[in-house]
Amino acid sequence: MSGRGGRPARLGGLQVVWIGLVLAGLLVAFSALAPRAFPTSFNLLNLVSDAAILLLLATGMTFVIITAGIDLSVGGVLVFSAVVAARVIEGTGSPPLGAAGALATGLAWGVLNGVLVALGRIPALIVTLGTLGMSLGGALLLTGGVDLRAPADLNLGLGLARWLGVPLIVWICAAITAVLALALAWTRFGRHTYAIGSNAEAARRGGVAVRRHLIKVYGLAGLLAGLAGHLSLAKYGITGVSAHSTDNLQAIAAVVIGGTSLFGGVGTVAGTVIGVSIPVVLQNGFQILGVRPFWQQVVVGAVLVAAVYVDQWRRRARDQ
Amino acid sequence: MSGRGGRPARLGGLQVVWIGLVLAGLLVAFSALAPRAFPTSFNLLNLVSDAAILLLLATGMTFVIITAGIDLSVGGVLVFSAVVAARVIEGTGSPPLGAAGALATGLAWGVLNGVLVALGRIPALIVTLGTLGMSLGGALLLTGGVDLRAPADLNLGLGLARWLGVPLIVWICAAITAVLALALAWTRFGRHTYAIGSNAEAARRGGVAVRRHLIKVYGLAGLLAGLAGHLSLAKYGITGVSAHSTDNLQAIAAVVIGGTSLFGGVGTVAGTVIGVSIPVVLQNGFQILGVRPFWQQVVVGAVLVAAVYVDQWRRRARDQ
Amino acid sequence: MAVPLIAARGIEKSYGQVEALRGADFSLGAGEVVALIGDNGAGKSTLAKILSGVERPDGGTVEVDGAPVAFGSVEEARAAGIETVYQDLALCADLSPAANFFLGRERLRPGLLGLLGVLDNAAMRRETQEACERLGVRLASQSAPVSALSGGQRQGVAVARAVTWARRAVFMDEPTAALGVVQTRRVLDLIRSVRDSGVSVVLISHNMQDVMAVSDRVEVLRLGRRVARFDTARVSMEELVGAMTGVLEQWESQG
Amino acid sequence: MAVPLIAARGIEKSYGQVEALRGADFSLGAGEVVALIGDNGAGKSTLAKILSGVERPDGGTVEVDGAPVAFGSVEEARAAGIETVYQDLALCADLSPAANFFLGRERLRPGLLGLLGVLDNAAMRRETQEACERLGVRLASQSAPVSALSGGQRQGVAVARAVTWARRAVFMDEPTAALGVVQTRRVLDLIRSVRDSGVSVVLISHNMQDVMAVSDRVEVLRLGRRVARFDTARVSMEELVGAMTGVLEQWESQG
Amino acid sequence: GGADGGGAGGGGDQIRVTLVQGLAGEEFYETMACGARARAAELGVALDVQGPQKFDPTLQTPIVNSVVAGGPDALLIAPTDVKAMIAPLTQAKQQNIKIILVDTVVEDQSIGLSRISTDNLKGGAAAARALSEQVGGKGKVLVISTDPGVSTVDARIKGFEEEVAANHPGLSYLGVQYSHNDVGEASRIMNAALAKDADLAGVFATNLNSATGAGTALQQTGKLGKVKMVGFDAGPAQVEQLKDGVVQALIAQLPGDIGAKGVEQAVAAVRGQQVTPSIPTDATIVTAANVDRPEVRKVLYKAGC
Ligand SMILES: Nc1ncnc2c1ncn2[C@@H]1O[C@H](COP(=O)(O)OP(=O)(O)OP(=O)(O)O)[C@@H](O)[C@H]1O
Ligand SMILES: Nc1ncnc2c1ncn2[C@@H]1O[C@H](COP(=O)(O)OP(=O)(O)OP(=O)(O)O)[C@@H](O)[C@H]1O
Ligand SMILES: O[C@@H]1[C@@H](O)[C@H](O)OC[C@H]1O
Ligand SMILES: [Mg+2]
Ligand SMILES: [Mg+2]
Repeated sequence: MSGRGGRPARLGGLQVVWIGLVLAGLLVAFSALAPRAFPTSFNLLNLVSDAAILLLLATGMTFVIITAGIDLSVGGVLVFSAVVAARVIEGTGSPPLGAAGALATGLAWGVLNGVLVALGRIPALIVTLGTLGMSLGGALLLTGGVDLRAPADLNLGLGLARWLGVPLIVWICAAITAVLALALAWTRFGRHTYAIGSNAEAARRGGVAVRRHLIKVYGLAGLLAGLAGHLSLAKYGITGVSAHSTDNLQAIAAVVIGGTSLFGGVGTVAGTVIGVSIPVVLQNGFQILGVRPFWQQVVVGAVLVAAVYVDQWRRRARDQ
Repeated sequence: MSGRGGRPARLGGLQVVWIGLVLAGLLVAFSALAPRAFPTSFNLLNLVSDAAILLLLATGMTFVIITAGIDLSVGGVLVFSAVVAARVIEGTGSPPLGAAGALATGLAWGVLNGVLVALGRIPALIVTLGTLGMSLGGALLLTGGVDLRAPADLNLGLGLARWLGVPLIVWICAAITAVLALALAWTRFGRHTYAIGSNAEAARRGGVAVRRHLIKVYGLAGLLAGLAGHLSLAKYGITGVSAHSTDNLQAIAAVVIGGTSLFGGVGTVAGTVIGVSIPVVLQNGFQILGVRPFWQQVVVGAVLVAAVYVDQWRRRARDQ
Repeated sequence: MAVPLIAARGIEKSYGQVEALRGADFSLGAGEVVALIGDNGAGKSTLAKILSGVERPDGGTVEVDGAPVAFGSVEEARAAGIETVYQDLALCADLSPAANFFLGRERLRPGLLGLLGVLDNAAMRRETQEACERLGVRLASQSAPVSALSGGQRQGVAVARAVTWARRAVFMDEPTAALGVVQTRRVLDLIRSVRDSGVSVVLISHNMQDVMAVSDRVEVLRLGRRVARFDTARVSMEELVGAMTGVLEQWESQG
Repeated sequence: MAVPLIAARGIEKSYGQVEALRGADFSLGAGEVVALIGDNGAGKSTLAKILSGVERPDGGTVEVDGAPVAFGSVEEARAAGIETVYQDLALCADLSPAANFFLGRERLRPGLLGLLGVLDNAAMRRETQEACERLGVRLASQSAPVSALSGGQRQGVAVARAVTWARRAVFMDEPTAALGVVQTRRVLDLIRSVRDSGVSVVLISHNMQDVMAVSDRVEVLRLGRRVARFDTARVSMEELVGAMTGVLEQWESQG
Repeated sequence: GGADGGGAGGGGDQIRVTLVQGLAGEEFYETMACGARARAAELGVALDVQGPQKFDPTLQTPIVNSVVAGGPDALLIAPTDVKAMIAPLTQAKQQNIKIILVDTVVEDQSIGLSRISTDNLKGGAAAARALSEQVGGKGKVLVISTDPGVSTVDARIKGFEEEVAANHPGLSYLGVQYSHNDVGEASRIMNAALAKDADLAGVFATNLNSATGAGTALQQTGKLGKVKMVGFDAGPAQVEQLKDGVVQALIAQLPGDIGAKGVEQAVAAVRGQQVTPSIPTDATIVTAANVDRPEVRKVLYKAGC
């Protein structure tokens, strides 16, 4: 039903527990059905590693959606930043400079989004649909439509590096997500993010610098997309100009599965972590079970709805 | 900024005038820049004809978004319905039976969406993301992943038929859109649609059968997607199993460009008609002007934002 | 006493950890004006919502005309002739006053158009205007949405709506909180005339003058329970305040 | 009279076709309690919003301490020491009472954590609790969001917040509308004690008893214009009502 | 013996092979799967088919990873990127899974015991020749494609462009427009192209949806047959388009053969027998004139199996 009206607000904490149980249930079920293939460190590590970059995008998206906004541009910004990183490394030979370039580029796109949303008062959906086209088109212009290859020292360096057996990229994404989870829950920045999404006018009257804050939030989402671009370049070795058209929907879905409301004001990063994991686990589990691709689509869709239903149903039982 | 909080609600009527002027401005500009190619009846008729089927989806989406919902499944439902229509015609030889099959199928998917949203209280985004996967996967299962061809009497009949020089498909889409525009603006059904999106709890307390109405609205969106599937089968002669992955975003964007708020409660079908037209006109105009493809993406994105900004800016001037 | 129109016994309702009602009783006779009073957070609004079908109680029984009911929805309560002015007004901010006034019972055009569900907006606007003016509430524009109204104008719309449609009973949860002096007087007059026409009224209010002025009886809630009942004619303002705040807890008063 | 703290002249404000203010005047001296009264829709809330920086007037001048100001934002008004209890309360329903109480001026943890922007939730919760209790408003749970509070509890939070932070003046737009008898008394006491500490108060209210009880002066708005000013000590309730409703239009009273 | 290597998950002694398509639900790859299934059945091999919903390495990588976790004896894969798929395939190799590349390849020559593919570059050149012949060697020609960055399709465009530049001076090349694999978009592109250049002579549509959309536009503007079109792949829908005169020529690959040969090579590799490192397959130009000939009929893709 609509997110407005009398329904009592969710308590982030409780929510996460329930959807987390759903995830745990899925893990147990797949482990029971494919005991020798699913619950192996090989498989789980791959799972985590495949989800890491999406997690960055979804974390940024969590902040944006909590302000009652949306960011469709993440995939385009990711690609554009990857292209910039590739070009910078090509020119300077320095992967760190490339990373800096990707971050700066991502930030710039994000700030542009924020300025248009906050100062231009244009619906976030339109703004970020526009910048999605602009960043993708821009990336294609920079590359002539051909995927750029990552220089070997990036692809074989950061792309393959491990620490304690876990890919460095996973550590980076996990660390950043953890920091942002804490920032959202415990800092003034996080508090203002919730306040704006809950009631932007009340936040404004309360003296929150709503516009500046929105610019920061979209900037953060852009920055994370820029970083994701660099990491994706390192991991896959290509800029992926055609590969990120569904990133935005994937990230938004993860955020919503994790209990964040599209209407703003509630949500947690922990929920988003689970929200990223559920579709990834489903896909992996069904592939391992050898479910045929078309059936997978059907089954993943159905289980997704069921998973969120379980969560919702628990909450409703509590409410009424 | 967020759709909630003190900002006074938009008056649908006034809004449409302004964004309509933006569209008119674009038409004039392209006509001036490409006087021999753009404003020809040949080109304009094609424009209309290419926008017609998307318009059906966007009209259904308008109702859904006004209830503060969303429907990501339209593209999947379209494809599934087209497949059903193709199979029915294959089996019975009767295009009308095929149309009936497509409509019934679309309606069924829509009602499923509505039931899950209204009774299951699952966020619409998740429900329709799930049914998108299910319907697309289902369509692929029915076809084995191979596009089905429409029987010649459909493709060459309804697909090519014209009345007063305008394709029959355009007449059908225009007529349905007009009827629904009136229904939204002038009937009890429309009134309840607005009420639910404005404040679902108030509507419930006011005695509106909120759940039943939501099921009807999603059912309507599904029905229109089913019809779109049949028309698309007739027009393109193919079920298009891989061709409709961006229909949902295109329809949502059209609705929002047309001034409907993602937060529900406000919006018009007339706005949506303009919202469908603007991107189509931009794309066509820039291609005729010979703008290079990647630049086109950039420019379309930028002009889209600018167009909505003009509209927004006018409204703000009035508000403050 | 005759069979009461509404009799609620032992109503319980919790929201998570918070027990809003802990076995509250309440009764309303036909044609009577009962004031329901109590401190902030005492549970008055929650009780009103339960008796008008908006919320489901966790425990307790409700009888209407002596027969037990379990209102599952607002429709059922409305079907029983009960209307409510909610404290949060429950208006659709994007819709016009008239659309809100007729929400859920829209007037249709006569003839074929009506069969097609076409609204008779002119008639609805007219009737809404009249009902509001009867309360002394002036609406500057009939087409502006409710979000453009002043606080008092909104409340006027909500009160006019409930009073117009009630057939058996009307719950009014702080109906005059935002109203001006004149409008408040009109609402009090209205309460009397509604009662005289046979419709019972439950008035939830913090204004003891108003309570004394229009009610026949007073029921007092404290911490989710009914702690006292009075005949208005035989009670003083001090006693009422004492009962609400718990100073007079000992006195469980007459029925 | 000394230079007034706030002096507004000829304020105009239209929303589309509706002229909410048509050249309204208003003045507030240092350390005084002024009641701003008027019928529903007279423009009281609009005037309060303009003087607290939330809305921009279409015309007219505002002076603070004799110097013209053009509040472009709430921050500026707050910087001038002006706080407001809005009629719609302006609370974030999803946040806790404490989060709302400290909105825009969050308390940070001491030391490094504070530099990192980490909130001191315990302290904020404690102070909020105390401020609310001073008003007699009990919050069942400190962690439940504002959407779970009763109407009066919400208003208590809003009033406590404004009063706590005001340094020069506080606008209260119907601050007791949802409050219980005891809480209302406390707010009236609070208004007096705030005034005694040197902070001016503007009280917007429809309750003439309250107005008579706490205000030093009364300004009356009608149809977007100031139509009368009174010293409270020298006016009767009938005169006030007359001025609001226009019966006494002729009397343009003393300053 | 190679059977010892496949022990990771294989219980019985039946050989387990997984085919990872470049794109699930696409006629080319479905035909490939049909070919592979038929041959697997003949050889008594268990075949599982998986594939991403887009031709995209970031979507294919997790699939390869989960397939590898299941530990088949051999993996038949159409890698979606020459570079991005190296890492997951290296991981697979390390698990002792025999890798056979079908349709597409990766840069690292050490991956893939056998490579069976059509040369898309050559396919593109063939399309250019076919189109040139259809338009009589002169006039404006346009390419409509899906999205930039899809390597196979990009290769076709490149082959087309190089052939036009080198050998067809009479053709005036208008460039590529991208339809994002949306039939409506392809139709809009065609309409705008016709509005701009009424004398357009020919179109190369690099895949099914582009051809369908463009064909619809031609049909509805009465330009069918006046503007010649060459398409890629020869699924049933494309063949119908050919017969209906919507397209004048199709470039057919041999997906069924590729799949069947892939299974053969995989089985050989698992059994430790001789494998053939490189098996190039042909592209055939199909026209209305030759479509009914038996040798051409053979190359048309199958509608399910
Ligand atoms: N939806 C809800 N979720 C959680 N707690 C609630 C909810 N609604 C009410 N409560 C709690 O129940 C108690 C009673 O609330 P209620 O609104 O019935 O009080 P009230 O008597 O109407 O008070 P007031 O005079 O302030 O309007 C309060 O403590 C409130 O916090
Ligand atoms: N945002 C708005 N958009 C349009 N009209 C508005 C808006 N805000 C106020 N108005 C109109 O301005 C007039 C004055 O409103 P205001 O809220 O200032 O009245 P008020 O004196 O506070 O009344 P009340 O006692 O009912 O609170 C009303 O007619 C109202 O409809
Ligand atoms: O040949 C294949 C082609 O038909 C498909 O469209 O995309 C992938 C290619 O490898
Ligand atoms: Mg209450
Ligand atoms: Mg007011």
